[in-house]
Amino acid sequence: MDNQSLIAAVTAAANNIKLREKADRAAIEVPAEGLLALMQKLRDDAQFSFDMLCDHTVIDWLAEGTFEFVYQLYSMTHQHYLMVLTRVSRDNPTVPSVSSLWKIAEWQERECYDMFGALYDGHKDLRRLFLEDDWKGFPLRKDYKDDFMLERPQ
Amino acid sequence: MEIKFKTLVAPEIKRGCLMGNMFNALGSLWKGMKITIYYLTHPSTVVTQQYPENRETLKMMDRFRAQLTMAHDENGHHTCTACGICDQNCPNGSINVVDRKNPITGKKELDRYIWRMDSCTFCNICVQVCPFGTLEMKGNFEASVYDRRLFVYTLNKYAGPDQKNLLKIENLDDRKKQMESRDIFGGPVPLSGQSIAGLEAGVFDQLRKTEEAATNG
Amino acid sequence: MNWEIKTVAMFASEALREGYLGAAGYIILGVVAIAGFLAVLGMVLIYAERKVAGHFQCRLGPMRVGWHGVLQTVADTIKLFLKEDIVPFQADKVLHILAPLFTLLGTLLVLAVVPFSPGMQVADVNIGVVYVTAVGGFGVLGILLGGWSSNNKWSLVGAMRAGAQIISYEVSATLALLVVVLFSGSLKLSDIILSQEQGWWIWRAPVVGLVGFVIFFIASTAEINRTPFDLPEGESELTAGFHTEYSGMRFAFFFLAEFINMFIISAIAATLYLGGWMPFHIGGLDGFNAVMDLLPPGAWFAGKTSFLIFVLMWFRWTFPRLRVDQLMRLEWKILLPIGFVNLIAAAFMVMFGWYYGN
Amino acid sequence: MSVIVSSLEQRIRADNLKESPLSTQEYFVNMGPQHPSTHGVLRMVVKLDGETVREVIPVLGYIHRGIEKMGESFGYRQFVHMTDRIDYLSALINNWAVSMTVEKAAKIELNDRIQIIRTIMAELQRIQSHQLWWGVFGMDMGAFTPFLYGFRDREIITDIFEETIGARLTMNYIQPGGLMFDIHPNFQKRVKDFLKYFKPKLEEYETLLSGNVILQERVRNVGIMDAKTAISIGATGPVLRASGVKHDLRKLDPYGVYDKVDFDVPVGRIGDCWDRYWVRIEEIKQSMRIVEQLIDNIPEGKTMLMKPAVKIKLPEGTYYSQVETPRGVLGVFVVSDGKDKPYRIHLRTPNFNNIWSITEMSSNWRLGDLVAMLSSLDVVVPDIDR
Repeated sequence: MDNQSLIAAVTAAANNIKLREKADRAAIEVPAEGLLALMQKLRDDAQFSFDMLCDHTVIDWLAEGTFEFVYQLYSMTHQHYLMVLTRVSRDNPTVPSVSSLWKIAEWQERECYDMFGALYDGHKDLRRLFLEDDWKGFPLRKDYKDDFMLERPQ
Repeated sequence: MEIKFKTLVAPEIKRGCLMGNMFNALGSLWKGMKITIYYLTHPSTVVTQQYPENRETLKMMDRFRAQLTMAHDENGHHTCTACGICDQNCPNGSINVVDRKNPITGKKELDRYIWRMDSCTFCNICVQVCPFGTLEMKGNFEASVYDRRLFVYTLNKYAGPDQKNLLKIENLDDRKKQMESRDIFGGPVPLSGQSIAGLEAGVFDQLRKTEEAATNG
Repeated sequence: MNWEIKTVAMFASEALREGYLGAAGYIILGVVAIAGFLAVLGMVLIYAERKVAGHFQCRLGPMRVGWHGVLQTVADTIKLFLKEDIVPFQADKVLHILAPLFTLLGTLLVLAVVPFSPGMQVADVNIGVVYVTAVGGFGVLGILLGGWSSNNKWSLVGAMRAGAQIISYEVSATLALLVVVLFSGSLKLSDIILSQEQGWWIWRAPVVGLVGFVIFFIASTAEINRTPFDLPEGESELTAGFHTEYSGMRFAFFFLAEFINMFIISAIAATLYLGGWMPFHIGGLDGFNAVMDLLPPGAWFAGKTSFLIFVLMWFRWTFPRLRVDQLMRLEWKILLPIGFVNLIAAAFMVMFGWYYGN
Repeated sequence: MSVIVSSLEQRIRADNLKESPLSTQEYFVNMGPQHPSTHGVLRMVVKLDGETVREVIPVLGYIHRGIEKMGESFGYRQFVHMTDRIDYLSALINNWAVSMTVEKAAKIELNDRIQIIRTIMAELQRIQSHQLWWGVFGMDMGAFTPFLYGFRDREIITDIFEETIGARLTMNYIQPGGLMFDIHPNFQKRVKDFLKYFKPKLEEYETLLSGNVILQERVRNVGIMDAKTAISIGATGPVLRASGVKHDLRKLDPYGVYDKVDFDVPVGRIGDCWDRYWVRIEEIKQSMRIVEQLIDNIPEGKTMLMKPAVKIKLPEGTYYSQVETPRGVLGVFVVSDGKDKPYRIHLRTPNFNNIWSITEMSSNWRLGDLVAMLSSLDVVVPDIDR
């Protein structure tokens, strides 16, 4: 499916979906509440069949006080991509976990917890992935500081 | 959606009878052994290089990036104008261009061109961005030293105006006056008394003093 | 040709009639000879292995110390002796220290009966073959203890692998030895060699000799933990297996024992199947045999043994390693049945006299 | 909503308390971070029952360097040289991934010369990477000799790179807007010599290791991963293709000049270690075919289309593009806020996904098989940790 018809089909499949501008591939924005149901549909519906979660990451929009969760979906059968984005507040960055749908999500979500402190509801084994368990702070947040951080002189 | 491209599928390996398998197995082992014995009996296939012995004949490729150098022409003049583009473009802050005002003309000129080899990643961006072709990467890979402070180099041999401005001066003696010599390990590095990030100032001097005191009793 | 067997033990017992002092002198000579031989042989073998491995792999091997690195192993030995002897935290200290000595002791004792040439043997025991199997099995004790006492799980896994492997393969090796014992009708190593005066057992006993030799060689390779059966060390799996926690001199003992074991199994295989120091004889062709006798017996022994050692090295630098269950399958499902059938066939052949030169 | 965060200690302790159905005692060993067959600093906590692997818990982060964080303070051109260091065996292809993202975002059209040189370089890099993998695979199987043969032949490609690029491992050659240098005059001749030299050597590889009965026994039907699991894990590259999935970005989403050259994609049958081995060996042959087709057809043209000293500014938005590295799909995700530095740069690295398949396939195999599986995944640890 090409981008246009894919977006049209996805928008028809669920409500509350906004089209994401300024992206180089098909991208939609959804509220965090409906995320799991939508993802389930995207994976299981034969016309989407997104069987691979290619990538998952978080963007820290410090100025707006939100975290943006990015899911890059890929379908092996149809060979199309879809980027799903959802925004939650930085104070309580909790989204439903999609690790029940795609196995790799378990570890991608662990990485995002490790780096951003993003919390995933329903994740079975949420712990740090790269850093030690007693590390203070979340390094990829824009406001992260520690004693031994070198900053480039401007 | 059907897959359009051509694929090769892994071949299936058939299983024979017990005795056949056993002889095939021994045969496969023998084939492997033939290859290794071939190399044993042909010493010309040895690829080892005896490094310190072959130093004379060992030649690095001409583009090999191992050391940043500043080109000086036959008169000892360089073309650096201390514009600092390389400094800005260096990804890891390995380059520090220290400029000064020329005491006679008052123009901006290069005082010290400091390159920290210990943090350099040899990405070649500084050479690429230099508008005057001043910098070049040389293939001298034997850079090991016993003290990591010796990795902080001053690349220019003199502080003063660049080649273009120097050539405007007709008198050779006047030219010499503009060129204040700089040694390779001087400058704002711990070896000479000014601190840089992470290293205290004057460590080297202190060490030398304590050593002298120890030898003098 | 009449071969006269002389051993140090014989001289000692003769000297004993005149007094204790001479006998003691001969015993000391035997011990010193074996110890010196052990050290020199270890160094030579390690150097040879490194050089051969190097050329197998398009490298040169050691080149720095001495001419073409001949003194490399000497330098390494000095280094190993100067190194700190580390006993890991919470290890069983006594066993940890004793384990390498056990392993070395096993190999040392076997060397006493190896017939180098008619006039060069320390002792010629009348149950030589049994002695070799029994004492050779002693080395596994050191490996097991070393792995156990190191307080390291990897070492323990390696030691257990070694235990299982060595005990399993001992069965096949012994069955293969019995073939030759049947043919020669003696357990004494010098008698076995003398029985091959008309030709070596590997070809005089048709098929069974060759099969027995192959089985013995494979099983012994497994017994001394060399590739493709180097699971107890299993560098890529267990880092270094049972000797992970050993350093310095004690590591050197393990290492030395491994290389001497390699020599021993080659020597035993040569003795039993390839005639030991006996030159290549064909029964009935006296002229040919006389030409063969021109080379001294010691050289024949050295040649045969070094060829087998080279084959072992060749194996090591060509083959990948087996997996632990495949190793057991090879022994219990392939080698052991073949060994049994081979032994029975040999028994029939001896009974009916179906072999050359009979 | 409350989310519980656990720790490694809890994870291991909780498992230890479980009763085994057999009366044997299960125990944990640390495989790594210093272990010969984990290729660097990968640590796996392995639950063993005797020799049998019950569970594998990878513990990462021993070479985490925060490249994504560093990327936020680098310009786009400066960031390229960091990608040399994520997967050092495919440095050029990683460079290409970043460059491609930037070029697509900045809408730069490249000429044929740049594209063809990039493709040749990428394929040489793929051959080089697979050669090293082959050697290391042999070493992990206990045969040390293939390791040196692999390195011996890899050295020739490394020399080719050294001559043109001036570096052997961390090259920083493919840059936004073109290439750092033009190719060396000797380049074409050397590559052709290499192809001529390497073809018989590849057959030698097959006899020495592929045909060997011990290796066959070690890898066949070991560590089977079916296509569904592989996709769910997000495995890519040879690992995915060995499971029988026809997925190759060079064919599906062609970049460079891959749409103009003729090559096949090797696909495995059942997804065991042997299929992964075979796919890689076959990929070497296909890469050589690609290089052969291109090496004589390098057109004339400029090799750098942007001024290197000018800072690149991308328009606001998100950009994502992918390339096929020797180990799988490398994706570069850039969030730009219109400045000369990315607001957020994220790398979707192939090994991050591939490594987790070890947890799926390893249970109830022996310790030696775990090494074989790990080696057949061709893991480069810095690529996982970034």
